[in-house]
Amino acid sequence: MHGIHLTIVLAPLAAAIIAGLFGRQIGRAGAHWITIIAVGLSFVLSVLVLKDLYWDGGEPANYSLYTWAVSEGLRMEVGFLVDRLTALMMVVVTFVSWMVHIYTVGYMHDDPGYQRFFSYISLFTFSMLMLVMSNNFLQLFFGWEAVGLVSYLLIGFWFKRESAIFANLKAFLVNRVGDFGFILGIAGVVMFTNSLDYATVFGQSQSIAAQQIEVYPGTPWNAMSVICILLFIGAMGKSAQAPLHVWLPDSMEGPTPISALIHAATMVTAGIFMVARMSPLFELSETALAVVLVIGAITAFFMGLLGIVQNDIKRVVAYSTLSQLGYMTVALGVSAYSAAIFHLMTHAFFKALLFLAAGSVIIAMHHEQDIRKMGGLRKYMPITYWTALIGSLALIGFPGSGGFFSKDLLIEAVHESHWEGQGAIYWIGYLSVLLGVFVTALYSFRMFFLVFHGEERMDKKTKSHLHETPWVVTVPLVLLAIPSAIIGWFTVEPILFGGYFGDAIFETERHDVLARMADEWHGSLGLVTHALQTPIFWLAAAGVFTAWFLYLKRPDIPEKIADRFSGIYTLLDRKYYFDDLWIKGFAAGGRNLGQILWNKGDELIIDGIIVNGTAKSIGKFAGILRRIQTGYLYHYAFAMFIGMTLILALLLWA
Amino acid sequence: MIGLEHYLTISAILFCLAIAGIFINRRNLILLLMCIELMLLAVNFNFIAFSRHLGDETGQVFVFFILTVAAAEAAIGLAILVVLFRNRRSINVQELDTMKG
Amino acid sequence: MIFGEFTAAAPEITLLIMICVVLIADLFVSDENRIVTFWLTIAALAVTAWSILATAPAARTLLFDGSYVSDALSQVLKLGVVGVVAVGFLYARDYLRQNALFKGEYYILGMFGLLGMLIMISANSLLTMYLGLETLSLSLYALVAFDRNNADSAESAMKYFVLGAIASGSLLYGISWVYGMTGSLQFDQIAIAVQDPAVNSMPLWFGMAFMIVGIAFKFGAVPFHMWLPDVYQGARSSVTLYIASAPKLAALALILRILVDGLGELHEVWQGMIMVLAVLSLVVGNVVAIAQTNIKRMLGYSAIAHVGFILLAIFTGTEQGYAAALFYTLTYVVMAAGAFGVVILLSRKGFEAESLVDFKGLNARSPWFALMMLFFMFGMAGVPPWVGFFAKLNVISAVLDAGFPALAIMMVLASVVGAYYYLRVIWYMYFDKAEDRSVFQAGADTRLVLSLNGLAVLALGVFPGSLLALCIQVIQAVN
Amino acid sequence: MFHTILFYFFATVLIGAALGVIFARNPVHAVMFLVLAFFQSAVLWLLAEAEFLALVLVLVYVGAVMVLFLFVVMMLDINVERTTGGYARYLPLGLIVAGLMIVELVQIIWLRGSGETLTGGFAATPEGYSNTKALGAILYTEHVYAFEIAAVILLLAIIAAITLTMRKRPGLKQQDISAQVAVRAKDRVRIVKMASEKPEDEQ
Repeated sequence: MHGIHLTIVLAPLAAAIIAGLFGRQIGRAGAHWITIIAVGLSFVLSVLVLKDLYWDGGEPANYSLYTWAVSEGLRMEVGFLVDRLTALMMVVVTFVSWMVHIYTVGYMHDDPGYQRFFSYISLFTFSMLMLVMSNNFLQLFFGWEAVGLVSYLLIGFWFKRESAIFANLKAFLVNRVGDFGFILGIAGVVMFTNSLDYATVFGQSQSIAAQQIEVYPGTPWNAMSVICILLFIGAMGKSAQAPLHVWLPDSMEGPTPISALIHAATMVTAGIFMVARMSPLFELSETALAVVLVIGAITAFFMGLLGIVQNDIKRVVAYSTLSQLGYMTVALGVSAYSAAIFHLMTHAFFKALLFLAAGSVIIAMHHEQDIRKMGGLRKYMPITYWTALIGSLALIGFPGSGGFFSKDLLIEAVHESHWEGQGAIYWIGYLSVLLGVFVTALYSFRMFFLVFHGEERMDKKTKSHLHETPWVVTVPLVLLAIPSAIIGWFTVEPILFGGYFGDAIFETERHDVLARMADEWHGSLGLVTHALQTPIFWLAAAGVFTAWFLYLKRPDIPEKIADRFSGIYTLLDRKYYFDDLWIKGFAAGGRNLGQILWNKGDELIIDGIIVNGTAKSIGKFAGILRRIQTGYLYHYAFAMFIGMTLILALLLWA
Repeated sequence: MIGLEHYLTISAILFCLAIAGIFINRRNLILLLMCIELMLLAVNFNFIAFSRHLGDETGQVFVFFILTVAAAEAAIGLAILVVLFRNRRSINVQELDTMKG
Repeated sequence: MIFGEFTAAAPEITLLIMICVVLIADLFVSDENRIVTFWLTIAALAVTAWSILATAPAARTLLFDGSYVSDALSQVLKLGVVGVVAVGFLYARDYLRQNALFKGEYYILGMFGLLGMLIMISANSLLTMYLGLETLSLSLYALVAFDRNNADSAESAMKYFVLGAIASGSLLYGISWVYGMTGSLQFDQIAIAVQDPAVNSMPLWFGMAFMIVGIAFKFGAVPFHMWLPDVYQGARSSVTLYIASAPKLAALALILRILVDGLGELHEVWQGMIMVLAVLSLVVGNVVAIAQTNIKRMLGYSAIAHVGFILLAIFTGTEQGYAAALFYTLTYVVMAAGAFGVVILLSRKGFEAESLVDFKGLNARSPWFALMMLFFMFGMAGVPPWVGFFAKLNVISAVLDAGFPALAIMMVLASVVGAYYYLRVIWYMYFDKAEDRSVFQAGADTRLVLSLNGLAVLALGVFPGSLLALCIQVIQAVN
Repeated sequence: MFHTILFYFFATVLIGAALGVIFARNPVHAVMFLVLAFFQSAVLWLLAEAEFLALVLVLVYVGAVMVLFLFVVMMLDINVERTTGGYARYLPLGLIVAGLMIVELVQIIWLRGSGETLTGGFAATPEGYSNTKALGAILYTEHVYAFEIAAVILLLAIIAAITLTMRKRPGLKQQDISAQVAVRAKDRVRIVKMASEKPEDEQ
């Protein structure tokens, strides 16, 4: 098994090195063949690993390959921990990555940086595998940084665009803020346990939770809460949780395959995975869990609202990603780790699908991304249309689709998660995920209708060239659409209620939400039939309806009203007023709120003050400090004397 | 009785005067070099005083080396000064501000 | 037994002899054949390195009535400085030739500076330390002013000289007090004397404070850093490379020998001062570096920030901290040599690649060396798996273990800010269009060494084990 | 008593000379004040029975280093009026810093010295003690390493100073002594043999 693990990791690395350094020699075809074969190999082997662990009852592997350094008894190692959680992540990562590799052949067809691109995405696959397969904090951090680095390189892939450069710098810097918390968290772990190994650290978790730490003298904090919150700050950066989410929408400047692979399916979920992996630590700090819950709730609801007002096709998907990541975070916050991972998995499929479908549309539209300039694409691009529909349905949680099971049960888990001392936080979490359903449906189908239905608003020239994209693009769409549609049916039971994760995830009895839900579990079919009785379904339906009404139907309605005032239509009219209230009051209100949040909240406060503001104030500070360096010798000497005098004064009078 | 503390005081005063000289003199670089010589003189006072106080000649040996090094230092300092003067036609301290920030 | 009872001092003696040989040989070399001097110099350094290895005594050895010490620390540091100086000479060869600076005196002065560093590293008394320091400083002053027709060089040399003289005045004043209070100049005897509470009192601390001013100046710690950016900028790039690399190791020897070997007992007294200097250096270095447009100046401020890290490692006062400082300095010197090497190799006749924008589009012009520069920048920024990350991690964990979490937070924050300006260089190299199309014009040997240098930054980061073990072993051997 | 009076007298002149160095308007005067300061110091060192160093100070410093200073000052021919002055603005700040420093140092010397360590006279010298001899005895034995390094520093200073300042100007006429010595008669004088002829008009 060790050989297989190593092959899974090293195959993409080797391919990346070959495609990167010898790109010119092996040519374009050579670059894509070698990376596709390597990642395909990783995928097949990952499936084998999963099979061994789940069906053949193999034992989880936890071993060290290589000791990097030993410092003061602290062992720094490279090692793998492959249990069922890891295996699931490995399959998801390699599968999506494989699809994206194939898709890239079509998408980047004319790009001069073809080989470089393949090298980067293979390198990314390697880094992500290192991250998920790690058995210690240091390697986790390495993978963490490496995926960030590749993401940075890829966002700026089209470096001739000013906005791409800005976006990749922003991504890197915001992620550094997260990493700052993360590395402090790791430092905290080392401080209390003098170990980086997961198993050792988890073994000592009780003793950490019993200790206190004084970051500022006089205010003792629970050590476990401090460590978990710091680690979670890292997750906030990588998984784009508010307020560190600002880099993700901008990262859409990168090529679409990247958005699908890195900024939807895999890298951004690293934070979710990490928290789930650290469940033995997070479980011992309800303070940290509450923080996780609140941050997740804010992200889930408010980022969804922002999706309603976007007109760039990829940005809509990006905001929906933010919102879905918020969902997963909320699930983590209520200790439903397996629900979060389950949603992570289904989301990886359907969100990658949606991104690739968006990419397919973008190719067909000759790199036009504004949905106001699209419309009626259904008849030109049937495969893209149907796959995008499956993706959208999965996203809104249409009963039976892949997203349905994960989302429905996630919300149910939040609903169930009442424990003492949670109070208002519970309601924040529950309401945000519940209302988020409506918002999700609204923006998803708004985009869907605007792109594929209705009037054809593109210019003539584009229209004349419209046709379905080539097979390298559509095949991955179809291959991703299949799991998006059906994956939930047969995975939901083992993952959520069948104890799939075993010891990989730890929940204290007090927080064991899913166990409570297991009593009411009557199989997948039962859940689907039950769906009609839940508010979730009706909220989603209302969202779709609203979208339909607003963006497809509404343009005609005012004229019809002007034409007829008969009794039947009065009723309709009243219904319409009701809808109008519903739409104007809630949806339009939400829309306006979204607009305000986007303009004022995102752009002004977070971008303007927190991100750019910090940078600006540091820049200003630098300017001031710079002026001290006047260039005059006597000022330099004077600074030395001041320093000297102060040091002496410190000694004498302090 | 003149002893250690008197010499140390002279040394301290010389040291501070040298510092003040470096700071308040803003025109002539040569004056800066002279102030540095004053500073070393102050140090020598300290060494001699301590050496005599302890009855240990090592301190005086140190002074011997300081004198040697100071002579070498003066030579190089003046050489740099000459190079600077040839390039800038000035040894005004206030004009030495091409590099800053 | 090369030099009889003085065998332990063989490195210094060998180097001095070789300097004289090169000095005389250079007289008989015409300007067209100046390359002979260069290779003789490299040979001299090779012989010196060999003598360090061949004559290393098995145990700590004192010579010349205790004014000279040879121990594991001195051997490691000596090999480090000799190696870095040799690499620096190699990088600078073509640069000097193109700028009409290819003269024998350059190498003589460089070797005198190296001799000064060796003396400092092996000093066991304040007198030897002072003389080594002066040998180094005087060579550096002369090297900075070496390009006689360059007004900026002369200006920065003058600044360096005056401020350096003030610093050594302060150091001497401090030495005089320490001598007066302890009655000795030798570190081991000072260490014994300070155990007496009558000696370990305010006047001694005062002397120590003055000495710390001198040490801080050598390191370039804030507020004694003002010379550093100006000198980095004003000196010719090859000299900047020299100043920015090896002397940091000598400065580490200075601080380890004086504050640890000699005044280790006073740890609690100097700890506060070192902390203030270190924190100021971290903040000022990182913040002001952001505002720079000249890469030499930017790397100067970055050096100040790195000094903050080294000082914080010393500040802990633990063996772990000292080993972390040694590791950090050794690896930093490797990175600094490489980064300035790239700056030098990018310059050509009549053109100094000093501005950050000169790095625009380097990836398109010379992808391999752009990659090497990326290695150096990521190394300095502390991105894993480059060695800078490991070095920083070591220091941070030493500070945490010593019980200063707030300082650790400070350090991490400072490196977050620091990442920005290193990243800017990478940004220019990879994401910007080239303004000129010049490429590297370096000999095969230079290219090879630069590549090895870059790969070392990565390899040391991936396999830091043996170097770290060596650092720990060396520090334990000293104490 | 006489000893004390001498000390205070010379010390006062020393401080005055140091002030003179700082405030002199003319750099030549400043050099002269510095020379004066060195002489006063030499006397004070004599009073402290450090005779050898007192003499070295006069010989090396006054005799060589200060002459070098004077030489440079005069060679550079700096406009005196333009380069001096301008103290008034910075004087207060400079004095504050210097004053603070003096206060700190004096505190240490007179108030915070622990017990006996900083007060007291100098060690008595035995009969027949020779300061020069004692220094020589340890200089070449105990401190031979430092002595060698000092030699290196002097060599370095020579090389550095020459490198920085010596330059060959094109068009400057210089003596090349070795060429002059090596010259041979036939390179300079050509002896032409020719048949002797009588001028024609005499024929």
